[in-house]
Amino acid sequence: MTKTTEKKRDVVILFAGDSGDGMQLTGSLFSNTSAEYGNDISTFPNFPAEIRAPQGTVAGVSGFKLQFASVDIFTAGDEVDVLVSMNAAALKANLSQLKRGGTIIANTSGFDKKNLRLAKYGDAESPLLDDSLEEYRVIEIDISKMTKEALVDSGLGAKEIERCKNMFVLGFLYWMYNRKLENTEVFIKNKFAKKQQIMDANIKALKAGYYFGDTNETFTSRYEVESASLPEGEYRSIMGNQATALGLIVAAKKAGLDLFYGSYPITPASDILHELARHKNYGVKTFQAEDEIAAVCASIGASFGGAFGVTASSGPGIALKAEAIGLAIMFELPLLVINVQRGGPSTGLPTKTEQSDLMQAIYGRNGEAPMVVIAPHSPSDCFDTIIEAARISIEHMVPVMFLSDGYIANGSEPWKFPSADDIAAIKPKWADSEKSMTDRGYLPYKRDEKLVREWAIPGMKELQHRIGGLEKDDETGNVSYDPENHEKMVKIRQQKVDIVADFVPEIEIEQGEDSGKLLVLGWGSTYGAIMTAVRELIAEGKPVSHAHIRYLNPFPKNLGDVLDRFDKVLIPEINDRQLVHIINSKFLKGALPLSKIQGMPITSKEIREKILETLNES
Amino acid sequence: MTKTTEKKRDVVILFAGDSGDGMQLTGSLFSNTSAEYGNDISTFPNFPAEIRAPQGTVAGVSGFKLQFASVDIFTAGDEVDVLVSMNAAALKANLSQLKRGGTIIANTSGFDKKNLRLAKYGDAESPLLDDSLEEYRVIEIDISKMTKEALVDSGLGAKEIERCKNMFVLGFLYWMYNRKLENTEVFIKNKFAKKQQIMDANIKALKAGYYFGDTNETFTSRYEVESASLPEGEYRSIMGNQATALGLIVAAKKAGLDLFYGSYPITPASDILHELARHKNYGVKTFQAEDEIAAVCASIGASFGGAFGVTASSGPGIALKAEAIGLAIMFELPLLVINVQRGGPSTGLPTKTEQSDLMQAIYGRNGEAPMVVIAPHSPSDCFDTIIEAARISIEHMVPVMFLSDGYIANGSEPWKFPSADDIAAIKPKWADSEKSMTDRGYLPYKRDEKLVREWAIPGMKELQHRIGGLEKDDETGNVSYDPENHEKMVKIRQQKVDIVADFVPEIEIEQGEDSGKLLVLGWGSTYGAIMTAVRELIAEGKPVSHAHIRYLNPFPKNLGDVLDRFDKVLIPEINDRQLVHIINSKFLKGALPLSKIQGMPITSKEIREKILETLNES
Amino acid sequence: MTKNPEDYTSKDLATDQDVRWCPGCGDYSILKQMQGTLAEAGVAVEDTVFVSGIGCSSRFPYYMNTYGIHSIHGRATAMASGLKAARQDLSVWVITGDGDSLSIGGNHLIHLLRRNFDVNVVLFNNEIYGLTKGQYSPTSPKGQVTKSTPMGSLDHPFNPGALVMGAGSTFVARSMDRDPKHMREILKAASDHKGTSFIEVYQNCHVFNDGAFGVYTDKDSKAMTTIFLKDGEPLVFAGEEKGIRLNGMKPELVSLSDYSKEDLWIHDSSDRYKALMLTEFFDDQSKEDALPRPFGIIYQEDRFRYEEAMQDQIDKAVEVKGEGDLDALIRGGHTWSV
Amino acid sequence: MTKNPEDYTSKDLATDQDVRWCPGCGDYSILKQMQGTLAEAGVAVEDTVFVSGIGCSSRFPYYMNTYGIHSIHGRATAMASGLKAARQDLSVWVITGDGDSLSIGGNHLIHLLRRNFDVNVVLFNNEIYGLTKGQYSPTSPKGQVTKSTPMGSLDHPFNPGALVMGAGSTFVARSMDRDPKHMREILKAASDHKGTSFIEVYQNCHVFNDGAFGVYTDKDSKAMTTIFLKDGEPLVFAGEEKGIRLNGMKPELVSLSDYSKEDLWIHDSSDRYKALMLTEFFDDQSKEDALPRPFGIIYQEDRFRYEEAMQDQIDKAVEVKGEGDLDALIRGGHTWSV
Ligand SMILES: Cc1ncc(C[n+]2csc(CCOP(=O)(O)OP(=O)(O)O)c2C)c(N)n1
Ligand SMILES: Cc1ncc(C[n+]2csc(CCOP(=O)(O)OP(=O)(O)O)c2C)c(N)n1
Ligand code: SF4
Ligand code: SF4
Ligand SMILES: [Mg+2]
Ligand SMILES: [Mg+2]
Repeated sequence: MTKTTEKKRDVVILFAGDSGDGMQLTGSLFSNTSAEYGNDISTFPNFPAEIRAPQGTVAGVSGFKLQFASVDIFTAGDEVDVLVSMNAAALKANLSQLKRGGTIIANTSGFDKKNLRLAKYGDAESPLLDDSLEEYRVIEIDISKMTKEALVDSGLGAKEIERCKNMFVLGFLYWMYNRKLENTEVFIKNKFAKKQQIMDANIKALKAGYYFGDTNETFTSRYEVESASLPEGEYRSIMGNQATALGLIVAAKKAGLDLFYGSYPITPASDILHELARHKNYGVKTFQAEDEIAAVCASIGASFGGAFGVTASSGPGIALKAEAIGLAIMFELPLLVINVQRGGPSTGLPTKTEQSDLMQAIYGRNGEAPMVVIAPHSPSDCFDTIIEAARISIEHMVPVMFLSDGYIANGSEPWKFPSADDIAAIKPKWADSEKSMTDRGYLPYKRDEKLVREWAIPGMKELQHRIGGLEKDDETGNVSYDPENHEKMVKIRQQKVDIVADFVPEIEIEQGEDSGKLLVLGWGSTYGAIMTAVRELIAEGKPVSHAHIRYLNPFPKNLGDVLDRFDKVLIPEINDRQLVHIINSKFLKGALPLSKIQGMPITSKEIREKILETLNES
Repeated sequence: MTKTTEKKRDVVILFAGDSGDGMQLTGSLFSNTSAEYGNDISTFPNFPAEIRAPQGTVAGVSGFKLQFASVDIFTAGDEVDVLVSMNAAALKANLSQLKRGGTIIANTSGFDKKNLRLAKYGDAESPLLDDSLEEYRVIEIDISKMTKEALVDSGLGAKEIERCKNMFVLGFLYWMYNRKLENTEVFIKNKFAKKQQIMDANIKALKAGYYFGDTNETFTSRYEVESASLPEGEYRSIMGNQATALGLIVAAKKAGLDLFYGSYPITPASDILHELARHKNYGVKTFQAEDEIAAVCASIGASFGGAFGVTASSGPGIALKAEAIGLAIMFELPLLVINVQRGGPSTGLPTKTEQSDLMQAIYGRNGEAPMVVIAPHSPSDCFDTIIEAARISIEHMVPVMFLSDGYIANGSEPWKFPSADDIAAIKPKWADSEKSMTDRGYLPYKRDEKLVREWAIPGMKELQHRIGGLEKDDETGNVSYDPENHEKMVKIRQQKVDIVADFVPEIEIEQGEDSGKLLVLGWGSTYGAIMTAVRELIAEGKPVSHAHIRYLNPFPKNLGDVLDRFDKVLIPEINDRQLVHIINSKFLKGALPLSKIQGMPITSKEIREKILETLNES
Repeated sequence: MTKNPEDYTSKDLATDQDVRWCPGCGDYSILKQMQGTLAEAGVAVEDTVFVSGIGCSSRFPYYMNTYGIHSIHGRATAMASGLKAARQDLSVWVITGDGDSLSIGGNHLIHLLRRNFDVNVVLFNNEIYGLTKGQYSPTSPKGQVTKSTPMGSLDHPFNPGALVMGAGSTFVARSMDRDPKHMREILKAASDHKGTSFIEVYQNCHVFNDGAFGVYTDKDSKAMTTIFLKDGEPLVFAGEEKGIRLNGMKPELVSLSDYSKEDLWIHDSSDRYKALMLTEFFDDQSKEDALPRPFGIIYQEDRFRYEEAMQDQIDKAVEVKGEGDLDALIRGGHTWSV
Repeated sequence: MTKNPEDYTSKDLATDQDVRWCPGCGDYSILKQMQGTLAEAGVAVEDTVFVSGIGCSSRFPYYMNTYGIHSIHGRATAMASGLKAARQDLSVWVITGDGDSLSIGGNHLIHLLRRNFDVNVVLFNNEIYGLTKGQYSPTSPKGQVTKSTPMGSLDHPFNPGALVMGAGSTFVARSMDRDPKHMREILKAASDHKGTSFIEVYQNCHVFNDGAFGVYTDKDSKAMTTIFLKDGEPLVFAGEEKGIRLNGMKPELVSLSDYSKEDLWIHDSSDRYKALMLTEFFDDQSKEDALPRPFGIIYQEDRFRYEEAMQDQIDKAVEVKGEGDLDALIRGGHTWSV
């Protein structure tokens, strides 16, 4: 029997299993191999909330979704083509995402009585046995048993053997998509370099899965996703938090500053701390503080000392930092505050993504306390955007908020990385013991035409000065209760933020015409879904364009003009119309919302439908 | 020589002196007497930032402004008629407020070399000696010396005698304005009941001042401000923070709840704590916590236990409470958060007033965390408004933010107080061990048509339940990661707030036509100044109206309609256009701002001018 | 049907929620002992409240069939203070982790202790942040390699016993997840103590810090590394082979072949100086001559409770001024008529 | 013209800002002694930073001609941690009040102490909130009548010495505003100590809590209520008439007519147990047989500093992996070409 090979433009696979089943690793390895193969890829892991929720339950399901394609793609995909279900709960939790006619690869031993009960299927009614899966193509494999058989001579215990079953699945999928095992073999060899038995067993299981596809008579079709025509160059795969961490190190070096990172662990921001802590040989100082307030304060202290102070958290922790951020705004020192947003309010949905801290970023402080707010739109974009954020913070002597989110933070994509030389230097505006001196002594709050004050740090002779959170006299920085001075300073702090718009790029139309019926305006992690939806619709001849805001405060100077060129503006957000409110307030525009508040990314399909609906209405 | 008596409609006096000079007391006593006399009054104290800044300096000046009138008034007045200057610094600090042709009462011994130097007047150039005060009427009295002479036989030491000089001034002003001394004598007798010598000395000084006016040949004119035609009834004088405290006690009793007040001291909110702590016989529990976070958390804990949990602070402290307020929003328990706003950002201007925490109140939390926000507009209005806030919080099971400010908090006015019976009962929606039980057990998040859940508290049998900050399953309240449930719950929490609009009064036009050219829309403490300005202009035939928002979130249901009936909307605020932003966002209205950010109230004159300018433009 | 507290079994303390800790987690054992203890305490489930912060340990209230608050990170102690102040009649338990109570929540803990609210604090010390997947905590030993400290942590750890003694705690005890019987005794004693009880439980995080307390819990080493305190009894351990004696101001490890029990330090949990010294038994057990780690009630003192003093003031105010009358309050001292 | 630190006089440490404390405030004296001490310390003014929170005391940095941060309430210690971590070379002082450091800032203080950053913390204890005009603080004695406690405060106060010992402090001392010479000695010793120095200064708030420390500072009572500690010397006081001896584990107040100096407790600031005991000398002086309040250096220990350990790891990382190369960082481990 010959096996046919069918060409596909893009495929979405969702690996789902119990948290102990190793689905995250399986997914990453498949991604890496596909990337290497020249596909464009995009991934999205979806962890359970508990460290290890009870085995076999829906709450314990861990998923890793990836899309790989022969064209460039921007998301991990909406509907799933292949759903790997290591147990019944994994199927139950994810079936709704599967495309009609999609493929289910079911590990039959994960559908035994116990597992069915844990997954809360009706009394012993297995979805594999009734006809509830009629619409799909179901491939049943007793993966556990096959793995056990393959490894019977491995010398490993039952538990260790069981742990290799993810490699069996992976091998099988490599077969299905016509992929080589090499890349993964190398990985396994490195990872288990010191544990020969385990190394051998994993490779054996991987191959067993591949050969199973190759030899087994049931499986007649293989698929092929050709390499995408990505721009030429050298690529690596990168996750958002990782890109953020690397960008921080690069920015600090480019500014000639020591990086000081004060943080308190919180999901989904902690990985930035973990990543940075691994790079001490770059002079990075990471400080796990006793809480978020201490973290931001330590970073402000470090900035006062002449380091580049950075702090990160997620919503609840950012709330705690608000008072100190206000102080930094008064200090007019560099400070970068990273918020990797998650589902809120309160503790909310810690392992889910959301964009609901935009208002908090812009307005969430007492008094008139404006700050620059900037958001990356994809995992690799975190790198460029965080460097931009650092540049603004350091060169303008202002605190900057960087609004990432769980989707970007944990997602990954291929990245045509730059060389370090391509990144422009960042230039702190240092004070100088001699040049900065005036007839009236040293004036720490004297400003240049950008309204930027100089950065005088301890150790600089003659420039001793004292700063605080009380209102300051213009120029001298001394405490001042003078009414007019207060108004002046409030306005200066606002203008300092506004002026940043003169130093950042104007907003551009990503796709579509420069004017017309409908502009889809996004920010942050909705980028990929909007790109995909709008690209499709433009191809279908619809009058729709896409623009994406990176600079949320201040807005790009031409934003008002751009908005005016469209009849309607649609703003998809993973929150309850936060950007809509701001746009409407500033431009009196009546922008239309597309809100989804489910702790999940908006899909391109949802955007597509909303666009069509909006176009039809007009 | 006969003394003439001139009638005046209203008079503004500013008592200014060193912080040690007792100006606050002097001002309050004058106010009380005037109130008793039937005048309408309004007062505004202005403290120095330091506890006791260096004597004689401008930073050390303490002022107490009061307006009293034979008509009803709403502010402590813009321009000052009489400026009492106990020393040179007091004159320097306040001269700009004095009306052209106004009167200065100068204590000459406060203008000696030392005092002039401390006030930073040019070398020995006394404003009393040069012609810089030409435009004013200057009454020079060596108050210190006169007091000393009057009390030479008092048996008191020099320091104690010096402390009586404020009574001399007060006596003199009573003479000027034709007032009786009685009221103040009673006060002095009570206050110093146990210190006969001091009591006698103060009364003597008071009388000496009065007689000085009566006998001294220089002073030929006296003034009279007749009693205002205030509605009939019994009055008392009340300060904003005091009214807030009393309202809290009344609201708790009206709800049948114990009042638990958790707070951490901060200017200008602390006086609420002080006032409440004096009323333990009303069952009030005050808890001075270790910080603001503990304060709000303790209050939430108390509410969980079935008490009425209240917490208060000012901007920086409210920032610290943000995370916990988010939790209370998830809990859906009663919680009242009082923000007595002060100058910001950061530590800002702690002793000055500002309205700059509106955005923080509405948006300053992570995630979608809507809460009810409500603002009083005058000292006595704090009483009614805090009871309203309590009612909403308790009957709707939602946290409510009460936005007072330093101006209201420390200002005072006559108050035609209600009788306790006139205040409606507040009805908590208690759960019941039997009635609340369902087939599915107890459902703590089951709601009625107002979306309000029941309040089940420890001690109620069978209703044990657990609540937390993680997203909750609708009805059961169990932790839920279900995407659609999350969206549902986010929307329910928003609707719960929105629905409050159905239970509060619609907004009414305070003065002027119901539609027309210009609506002046205010909130909070700008009320008095707007009332005054608009009243004058209406009298002059100008097409202007005034409406004042008490319910800032949700807005009154008819607000959009009201706005639509005017060509233009002008919003005066002591901040940088915060309400303007919200109005523009919700109603796409293009409201015009009148911002003053000087740590001072906006004056009616400033509002008047802006109104005229706006009318002229159209 | 409401059951009589006297008739409770452990089951009556359990909820229908799935328990979601990792298999092998020490939290299970603490939960079981708590349910057992409360089943015997004679307090109605509706009069009991569990308050926690955030962390694996802080999931605890969901599994107790009492009233419960799963609050925010570090603030359980603050929340419990308000609850107890409002409701003296309730039995209030705080469940917290080493990060929750000693890192972000350190301040509220020490203030709760000095105020001596009558609540019971059970600190699940696993020397790691479990819920956020393995960063070091304020109790992690210096040099611990964790996700956030790949080259080893740099912080000198807290000695929780010493810290809470310094903060004015009136009940200080230590137990471990692997000794259910002991844990039950301690939970019982804590519940009986009037004032804040502080119980540190050594709890194994199976996933991120497995075996952190192995030397104290493993059969092989336990005898040599632990000493179980009993009031009035001498400090003996190692199967009665070793003991501690006081040599002037210094504790000394001695062999019972050289000294008799009478020569030894007799435990007296009411002796503050001795308790301070006992909390200093905090040696790394790999050290030669390490003093064993004490378990049991280290210190106990009777001191006024905040909530009682608060109620006393109210009662006194009523006594002196009379029950508050709203109209009098609203009128204030001085009025006039128009 | 930049002056040589060797040539400083007190004046070189002063700024041109008006000092704005109330007349009679104890803060003036501390300021003066600090300026005097630093004039002699040999550290350049530009290499010195004062960091404070909010409170009357926290105005201090404005009056020191060094770099300075007047931060937010309670956070000076946290801010100083970051500053010192970033800049080991600086001499960092933290100025704080009893509310600032023990109420809102309690957590950062205890964490600073355990980490042992080399900074000097001077706590101005006036047992009141000065700046907010007179509410009780965590050090106010129980029953204190203040604005927020008209019927007397209900909190059992912190014993700051005991608290910081429990938190792992490596330098614990006490002094008073009214004893300039002693204060200077202690400030000097703190500045010499490597690690976090904690100095509690009894400071009179003339306006809101006048005379709180009168028994310790007034000529009449001082001799009987205070004991000045000196290493190697016996604990004598009351003009050498009285002393403290150790009776087993208990300190005992004795008369020098009954005992000789050799019988007395000899002060040894490196002895942790003794130091713990000394911090327990915290009696109300109106009590019969009250132990005198100790002033001076109660405890001192040499322990690794966080910032040094942090730098060591960086140095080690560089040694092992080589100085970081940006291109290597950006490339990561695994790349492919298209
Ligand atoms: C304000 C805030 N900061 C940080 C977190 C993230 N967080 C949750 S639990 C936790 C620490 C958990 O450690 P521990 O208290 O020791 O409890 P364990 O999980 O070990 O039982 C952290 C840092 C949070 N939820 N909220
Ligand atoms: C976040 C915050 N909460 C409260 C305050 C108000 N506040 C300022 S200083 C202070 C306490 C002052 O007491 P202490 O620290 O003992 O200093 P002192 O004035 O006595 O020197 C308080 C409560 C504030 N500024 N910020
Ligand atoms: S992570 Fe550790 S502490 Fe948390 S549940 Fe798992 S084993 Fe227990
Ligand atoms: S209030 Fe007290 S502490 Fe503050 S400056 Fe005045 S006397 Fe000093
Ligand atoms: Mg832990
Ligand atoms: Mg103080």
